[in-house]
Order: sequence, then C-alpha cells, then structure tokens
Amino acid sequence: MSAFNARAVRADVPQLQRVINGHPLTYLDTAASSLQPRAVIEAMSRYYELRHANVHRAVYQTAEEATAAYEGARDAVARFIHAPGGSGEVVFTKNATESFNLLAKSWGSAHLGSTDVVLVTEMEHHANIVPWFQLREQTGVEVRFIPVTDDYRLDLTNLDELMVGVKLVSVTGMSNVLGTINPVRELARVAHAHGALIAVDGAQSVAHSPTDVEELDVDFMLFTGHKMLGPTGIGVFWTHEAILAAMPPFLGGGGMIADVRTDGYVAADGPTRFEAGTPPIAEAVGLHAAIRYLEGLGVANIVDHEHGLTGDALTRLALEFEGRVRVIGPKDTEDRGGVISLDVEGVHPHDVAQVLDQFGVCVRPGHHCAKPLMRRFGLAATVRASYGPYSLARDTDVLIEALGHALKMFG
Amino acid sequence: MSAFNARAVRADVPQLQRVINGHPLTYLDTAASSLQPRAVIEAMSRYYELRHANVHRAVYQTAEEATAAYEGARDAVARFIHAPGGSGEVVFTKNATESFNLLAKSWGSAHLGSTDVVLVTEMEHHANIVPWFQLREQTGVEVRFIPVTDDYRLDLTNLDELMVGVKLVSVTGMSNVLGTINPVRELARVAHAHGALIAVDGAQSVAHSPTDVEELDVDFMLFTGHKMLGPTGIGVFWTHEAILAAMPPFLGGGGMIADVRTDGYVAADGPTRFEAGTPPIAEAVGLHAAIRYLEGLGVANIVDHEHGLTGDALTRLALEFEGRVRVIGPKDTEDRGGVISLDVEGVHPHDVAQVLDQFGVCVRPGHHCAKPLMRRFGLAATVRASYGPYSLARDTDVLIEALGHALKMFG
Amino acid sequence: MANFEDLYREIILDHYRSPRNRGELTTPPAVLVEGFNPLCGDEIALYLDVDDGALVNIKMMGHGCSISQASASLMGAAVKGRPIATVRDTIETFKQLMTEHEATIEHDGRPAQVDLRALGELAALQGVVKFPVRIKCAMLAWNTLTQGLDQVAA
Amino acid sequence: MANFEDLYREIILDHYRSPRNRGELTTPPAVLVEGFNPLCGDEIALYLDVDDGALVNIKMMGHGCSISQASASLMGAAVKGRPIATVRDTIETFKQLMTEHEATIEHDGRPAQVDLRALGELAALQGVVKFPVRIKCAMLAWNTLTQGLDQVAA
Ligand SMILES: Cc1ncc(COP(=O)(O)O)c(C=O)c1O
Ligand SMILES: Cc1ncc(COP(=O)(O)O)c(C=O)c1O
Repeated sequence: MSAFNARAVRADVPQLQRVINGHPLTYLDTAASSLQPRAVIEAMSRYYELRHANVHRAVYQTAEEATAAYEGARDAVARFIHAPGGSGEVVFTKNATESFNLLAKSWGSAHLGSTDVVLVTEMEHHANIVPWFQLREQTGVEVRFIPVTDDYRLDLTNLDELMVGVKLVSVTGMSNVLGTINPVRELARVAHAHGALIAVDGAQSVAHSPTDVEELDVDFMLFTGHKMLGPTGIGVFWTHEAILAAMPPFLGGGGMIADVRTDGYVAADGPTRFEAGTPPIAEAVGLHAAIRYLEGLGVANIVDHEHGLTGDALTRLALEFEGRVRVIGPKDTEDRGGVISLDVEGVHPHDVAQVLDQFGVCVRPGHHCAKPLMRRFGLAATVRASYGPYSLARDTDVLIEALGHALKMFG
Repeated sequence: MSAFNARAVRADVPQLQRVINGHPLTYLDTAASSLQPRAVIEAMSRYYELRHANVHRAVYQTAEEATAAYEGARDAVARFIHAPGGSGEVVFTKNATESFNLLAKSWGSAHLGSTDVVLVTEMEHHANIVPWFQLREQTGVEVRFIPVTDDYRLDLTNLDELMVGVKLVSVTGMSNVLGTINPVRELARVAHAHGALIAVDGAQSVAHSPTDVEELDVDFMLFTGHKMLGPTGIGVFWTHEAILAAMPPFLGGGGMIADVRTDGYVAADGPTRFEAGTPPIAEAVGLHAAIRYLEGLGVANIVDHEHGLTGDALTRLALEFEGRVRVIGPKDTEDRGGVISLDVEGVHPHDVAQVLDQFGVCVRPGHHCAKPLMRRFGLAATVRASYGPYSLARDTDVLIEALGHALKMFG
Repeated sequence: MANFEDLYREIILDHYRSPRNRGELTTPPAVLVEGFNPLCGDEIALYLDVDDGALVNIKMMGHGCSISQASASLMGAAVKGRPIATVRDTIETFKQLMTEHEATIEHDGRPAQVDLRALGELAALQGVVKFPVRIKCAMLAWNTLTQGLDQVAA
Repeated sequence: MANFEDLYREIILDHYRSPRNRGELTTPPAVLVEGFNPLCGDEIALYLDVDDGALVNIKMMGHGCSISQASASLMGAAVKGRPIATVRDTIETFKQLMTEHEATIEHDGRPAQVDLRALGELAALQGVVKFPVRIKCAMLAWNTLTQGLDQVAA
C-alpha cells in the first residue's frame, strides 16, 4: 500500500494553518480552486529569484534555464495525461476557459458550420457553453444539450438520436455542481462511431481521477492549473498532433508567427502557434511542481481518499438532518467525486455560507457557473462543499455542526 | 531630490545576486522582461500561503480577502495610469498580446469595416500587427503603416494623408527595438481631429516613462505585467468607461456572463465582461506589488536614471568601437528610452550574444517580434541591450568589454 | 463574531421571517417593476402605487437571501406613503450607507458620512457594509425601486 | 567555459571564416533548394548536382551565424561525391547527434548513441547540443539538404 497520508498533505499546505474567526480553516472549496502546497509556491518563488527571463530564442543562461523550465512543464503535462504524441500536443493557455475558447474559435470555426451540431450537456460549466453560443452567432452551428436525469446523471437513452449531425461531443469529466462522473470512454466510443470527435472538460476531474487520454480515447482534454494544486494564470489544451496541426491560429502576436511582413503573416507550427505573447512561464513552473506533487501522492490514492470522505459525508448528512439538507447530486459514491451540493431547507445559500464562515468553513454558494443545470432543477443556487487531498473527516464534522447552526438560526 | 538609488534596487532583486560563468549577472534584457524585486515575489507567495481562493461571489473570509486583493490591484493600476474613470476601466488579461487581441477582436470587429483603416507604424511589435491582420481576414479592414525615417523616428510628414479613412491609430509608446519614444500626445491630437481613436502600446513605456492617460488624451492603453517588475501571466487593457461599455464580449465562459440559458447568454457589464474564467489572481497581487514598488522609486526618477545610463552608453559605444558597432536607433537621448539595438560588424547577433553570455551578460539577439521594422532596415536581427531601474554604469562596462571580445573572436 | 452579529441583527431576522408589505396591487393603476440579481438568483417584484407625487402604496413579491428580503421589507416600511422626493432622498441616503464601506477602508477612523437617525430602522442594515459580497443583496430592492420611480416619472 | 570552447572549436571558426563549396551551380542540371529560419533570419541556398544515384557536386550561398555557416560548410565537405544512400545515412547520424541532448538530460550518464568516428570532422559540431537554441542553427543546412534530396527523388 501507499504512503498516502492526508494529514501530511495538510501540513504541506500553508493556508490550512490559518485560523478564521477563532476556528482552524476548514477548506471545502477545492472545486472552485485548490490550495497550493508549499512545494508549488516555492517552485515559483525560486523561479523568480533565480532564473526568470523571457523564453525562446535568447542564448544567455538564465533564459535557457527559463525556457527549459517552461518546456519541462509541457513535458510533465504530456506525461501526466499520457499524451500519445508527447509535449508537442500540449498548449498552455491562461485557464480552462481560454482553452475552450481556443477549441470553439480555432478548431470549431474551421469545422463547425450551420448544418453541424456540437453536443454538450445540461451539466456543463459556462466555459463549455458560452464559447459555443458565440460560435453559433458566427457560423450558425447548433448547440444541443444532453439532458440530465432526476438522479443527476446524463440521460443517454436517446443518445443515438441526439447524435444526428453531431461533429463534436463536448462533455465534462466530472460535474462541478453534482459531483457526477460521466462515462467518457463510452461517450468517446459513441462519438467516434458517429464520425464525431470528443472533447473533455477535465477541470474538475484531472486532479481527482487518473487521466489517460489514450485509454479514454478522447480527442481534446482541457483543464486549469488552479484546480490541481497549481497556480492561477495557466490552463491546458491538449489534442492529437494531427488535429492541432490543422487548427487555424487563434490569438495573434509575437511568438505564434513564423514570419510577419507589412502585408501579412505566416503562423508558426506546433503548440507555439496558439501561444501568442509572453507565456505564463512562472505559472508553468508552478503547474509542473503541482504535477510532481500529485504524482508523488498518486492520483489513485487521492481518488480513494476522497471517495471515502464523500461516502461518509453523504451518509452522515442524510442521518443528521433527516431531509432538511438535500444533496443535489448522486446519493452514493458510484461514479461520483467529492463535490457535494446542498439545498438547505428554508435557508438561502448565501446565509448558509455566511453562517459557515463563522465556523471557519469555506463553502461556495451560488450557481457555480452552471445556470442551465440550476434551472433544470428549479434552483437559483446551492451551497457546495468539495474535498481535496488535504481534506479530513474532521472537515465534515465542522461542516455538519455549522449546518446545524444555520438551520437553527434561519430554519 | 529623491532617494532613488539603483544600488538599493539591485539589492532588492534576488536574481541579480547570481553568478554566471564566474561573472556576476549583468542583466541587460529588461525590454524582454524585467526582473522582479523581492517585494513582488513575496507578495505572491504570501497570497498563496494565506488567502488564495477563487474570487467573486464567495462569502467566506479568505475568498473575500482574495477578491479584495484582486480588486485592489485594479484600483492600483487605475491610479498608476491616471484612469479618469477609475478601476471600472481596467481589464486584466494574460499579457499585452491578449490585450491587443481584445482591442482588435472586440472593439475592432464592432467598429472597423472594409472601408476603414487602422493606422499602425513600421516599428510596431507583432502584438500590434498580427491581430489587425487577423481582423482584416474577417472584416476587410485596411492596415496601414506609418513609415520610419532613416534616423529611426516616425515619418509624420504625410500624416494628414495617411489619416484618410483611419478610425484607429495604434502606436507604441516606445519601440522595443529602437528605444524611440513616439509623440503620443501629438498623435492623439491628430487622431481626434480626424475623428479617430488612438491606442497606445505601453508595454515598453509604462515602467520607463510616467503614464497619464488623461494628459496624453489617449483612448486605449495596453501593457503587460512582466515588463514592469511584475509577474508573468498578467496584462492590462484600459479604455474609457463609455468605450468599454459598448464593446462586445470576446472570450466566453464563467464570470463574464449575467445569465446563461440553454438557448443563449447575456454578458455582464464592466471589466468583468472581458475576464472569462478564473482570472490571474496571484498575478494581480504581484502586479500591485510591482506598482507599489515603482511608485516608491518614482517613475520620473527611473526615467532620469535610465536616461543617464543610455546617454553614457551611446557615447562610449561610439568612442570605443569607431563604427564597428552600429546603434540601430536614435543616436542621442532625446525622446529615447534605454533600449539599445546593436549591429556588430561581421558578427552574427547569435554569436555576439553567445560570447556575451560567457561574461554573464544577458542581451537578446533576434528580430524582437518586429520583423517589419527589421526588413525596413535590411537586417535579419540585432543584439539588443536594455536597461532597468536596477541597471548600473558597471553593466555598460561589462557589455563593452564583452563586445570587444566578440569582435576579436569573429571580426 | 461582532461583525456577524452586526449583519444578522434581530430586526433583520424579524423582517426576513415576517416580511412587511408582502403581496400584489392591481396594475394599473399600480406599476409593476421587477429586479433580478442573476449572480445569486434573487428576484423581487415591486408594485408601486404613485398618486399626487407620493408613493401611496407599495407591495412586493420575490425571494432571496435574508439580507435581500429584509432590506426589501425595511425599505417598504420606510417609503410607504411618503412623497416621491422624500423617497428619493431615502434611497440616496441608503446608497451612501452601503458605499460607506470603501470610505472606511481608505480613511480609517473617518466619521460616518451618513446621518443614521434619518434612516430609522434601516440603520439596522449598516452591518452589511462589512460584507462586500452582501451589499448587492441589500441593494436589489432599492435599485428596483429607483427603476420603478424613473418609469413612473417618464 | 568548457562548453563555450566546445561550441566554438577552432575547426568551426575555420569553416565559418573560410566556408567550403561556396558558390552556385547552373540549374538545371543542378537543383536549387532554399532554407530559411524565420526566427533568426538565417538563409541558405543549396545547389545539388545529383547523377547516377550520387551527389556529385554541391555548392551553397546564404548567410547566418557561425554555427549555421560552419555546419553548412562541414556538411558540404562530408557529403560531396557520396552516393545518395550514404548522404542520407550521414544526415540521419547528424540528426541523432543533435538530439542526443535530450537523451543526455533524461538519462544522465548514458553512453553516447552516436558513432562519432562515422561523422569525421562533423563531430566538431557536437558541442552545439549543449546549447539548445543553437541546434536549429546547426540543423538548417541539413534540413534543407533533406528537402533537396526529396525533391530530386520525387
Ligand atoms: C512594444 C511591445 N508590445 C507588446 C509586447 C508584448 O507583450 P507580451 O509578450 O507580454 O504580450 C512587447 C513585449 O514582448 C513589446 O515590447
Ligand atoms: C467543470 C469546470 N470547467 C471549467 C472551469 C473553468 O476553469 P477556469 O475558471 O480556470 O477557466 C471550471 C471552474 O471554474 C469547472 O469547474
């Protein structure tokens, strides 16, 4: 067995040593953004202290070191998601949202016309919806939604019908509201059988379930650094080399060109074509450190750990509140991650979160950038608690105590 | 008089303590990216250690602190450039290049049709060229270039003629190759007289000459964090509130919306509309620290300091090498910043830079993302040395010694 | 804890649990104006009966958090039956109360700008300014009222 | 300093200062193929005279840094007069030499994969691999030659 130890992870995360309103910090907002271990913070500081320089094309030593650090991060990402073609398939963006814009506005605008369909789901984050609506304004592509069942799963009963005209299926690996883990490999099979490609929003899944793009047989994988123990300011766009090579440029500027004349320009090849301007160098260094840290823990161990916490929390919430606190998401841990959305009887999510803050509990009230999903369930907002590798059952204790207090105060 | 002291600045910058190939680091590549003082690095570390959380809409304490930190940076930027409408006019992007893409693809695509002209200059960085070429593919806008004279200045003799049909003048405040400082206020006057707007590429100028957008009477100011002692991963787009309010969305996703339904979306108001996804929070904190540091030094003092170094270097280069090292840029310091491009007789810029690296001297060989300018002067590349607030005359000593060596070795 | 108890004063919880002026008015003569905070889903519907330069009656429907609901209820009590000019003054004063936050941050220790006595029970919402994200909740009803008055005036 | 002297070996500086096979050939029968590195502006023009399965003559023009020029000059000397198959082998071997860099980084201490003796004078370019940005300079002539041979074969 492994040496995974959530207490040790906790000790590695400086912010978890904070005391809020007289209580130790209970961080249950990892689905919004994870906390950074010291190794990630220090990797970036060291980068700035020792070798910051602009990358590419300089010959002096610190610039070579900076370039090696930046490209080393690309290698690490490729390895982490098992990119079959290696680092030449990995594009760095500023966040998952930019990655989706790149997908829609480069690949999409070249491939999706007015008779084509992009198939998303009702449980998508706005990042995987709005860029398609924007593309629709431009090319007339149809944006179609896979419905969500009453038990918070994708409704795939009419999938073959839904697939008519679809050129791309774009689906989240794990819902950031429900915790639902979608059957990506199965969807990939169906997509390919219909001659469509499949893109996966890995923002929630990549640090909480092992990701092997080759085994999943997907065509695009998009995610974001700050939800995988990494820094803000960096996202990833992965696709197969051949697909990338055929994608037209997106943002224009320095770095992404092979040549510029006063009468036109020629775009560069490879990931560079999509990295206009000075890239997120320190952020790539931080992401690399985060990947190293995650690999050290073992993503499979993180899954087990969070699975245990989630199952325990679901049981206790049901027992403790006898229906006054409703879980908006699957009731058991099968194909489910550690994201638990709650509807607290008679208490508005803002008020729940405010009371919880008094106990040092960090949860997120709101629509979680998934308004179509909220509407589907007739909710304006939920309170969401989510786990990370540093979470402990103790966090659930405090959550339950604080929820009880909120019910007493407003209920 | 001020307490500006370049030696003290130097002591604040950890990387300048490094020893390269047995020599102390001589950093002369500030035009590519500046080095970060400890205060900037530590502000970001402290942010991650204490209060990292996703911003906006959470009610718990660290998220409120993170939001306040992020919005505080916006206030600081607004103050730094004297934005008349305050922080509501400041959009954070990932770099200056994204800012230009925002300008071209949001404002530009709404306002520049096939009968309109955007007027740039032959000395622009690719960031202020390629997005316009991309827009041209889309809307047919004409991209026109103000020529550069043989003494490295904008050739404004036919400006009124050049202005025919122009809706936007987009010009760099300071050339990143020549060091030339352009007459922005005068260009703004002409642009406005012709009913056009004016955008300024402040990437090179903002940390090296005081920037007051109101006094300059410009309409857009775009720059980048990592060239002003700040971190990578953040850029700024400023425009007047009324112009911003009329700009259509650019990147789509979470954060930039007011509402999303399965049949469409409504964009948010204000800077938020242009900040899709999780923003560069830690980077904003770092940029804020950089601005505080620059304000502490006094930008006017930095200008004086760099002016002195540049004048001295120009004189000594002329004396020392008797024409074998040619300066590609104005020969005196009038309207000129501390960016010195060199053409070394008989030695390729790559080889010059490689020899200089042996002396611990960091300079940049290449086209500096300004290929049209390079072509204008029949050059493939130059070697560029550039100064920052931490530069000393000693750096010029080492540069000259190393250049002598390169000439001896290859010349 | 002090801030927290300042936010959720008893009077606020009371107005949340038993909102005043709940209901609808026939339109016309009343005017219906709706407010929506898409970020948290809070909604409000105001029925305004303006006659002879005064807001002779006000009723409201909608849902939201305790702060938005209590603020609406307190607002109704404060403005009902008042001359429009007075109502606009009250709105202005309340807005000032809600933006005092920034002033306090920038100039710590500066004396309050807002005459709390003029606000009566509304002063109970003062605690909200220490919770920046909640200010929007408190403002929803007020912004909607302004919109309604502008509509009537137009 | 060791790396630096490895990069700029005397033989390299010699080929830079006195490039071999400089000049042009009449086309046709010779084939002209041009290479360009837009990032640093280096340019090369190769004139290839292929006859009866051999590269009977090669001439070159162009400009660039010492590494790109010396690499081209050394290449010309190495391939001139050789059978095409041998030339392709040499190209392959040289490419391996230039990519050894990554192998070295990943598996430190691993024995060299490339038979340096097979490279003769070309082995002088070995020092380039320690300077990743310069590898492209060294490869320009070789990539252009591959292109030219493919053209002739097509
Ligand atoms: C004048 C000028 N404009 C724009 C840029 C682009 O900045 P960034 O690479 O941070 O987007 C640079 C620097 O590369 C520059 O020097
Ligand atoms: C499922 C999902 N997709 C996409 C995103 C967007 O990530 P970012 O805000 O870093 O662009 C998020 C997080 O906000 C998410 O949870």
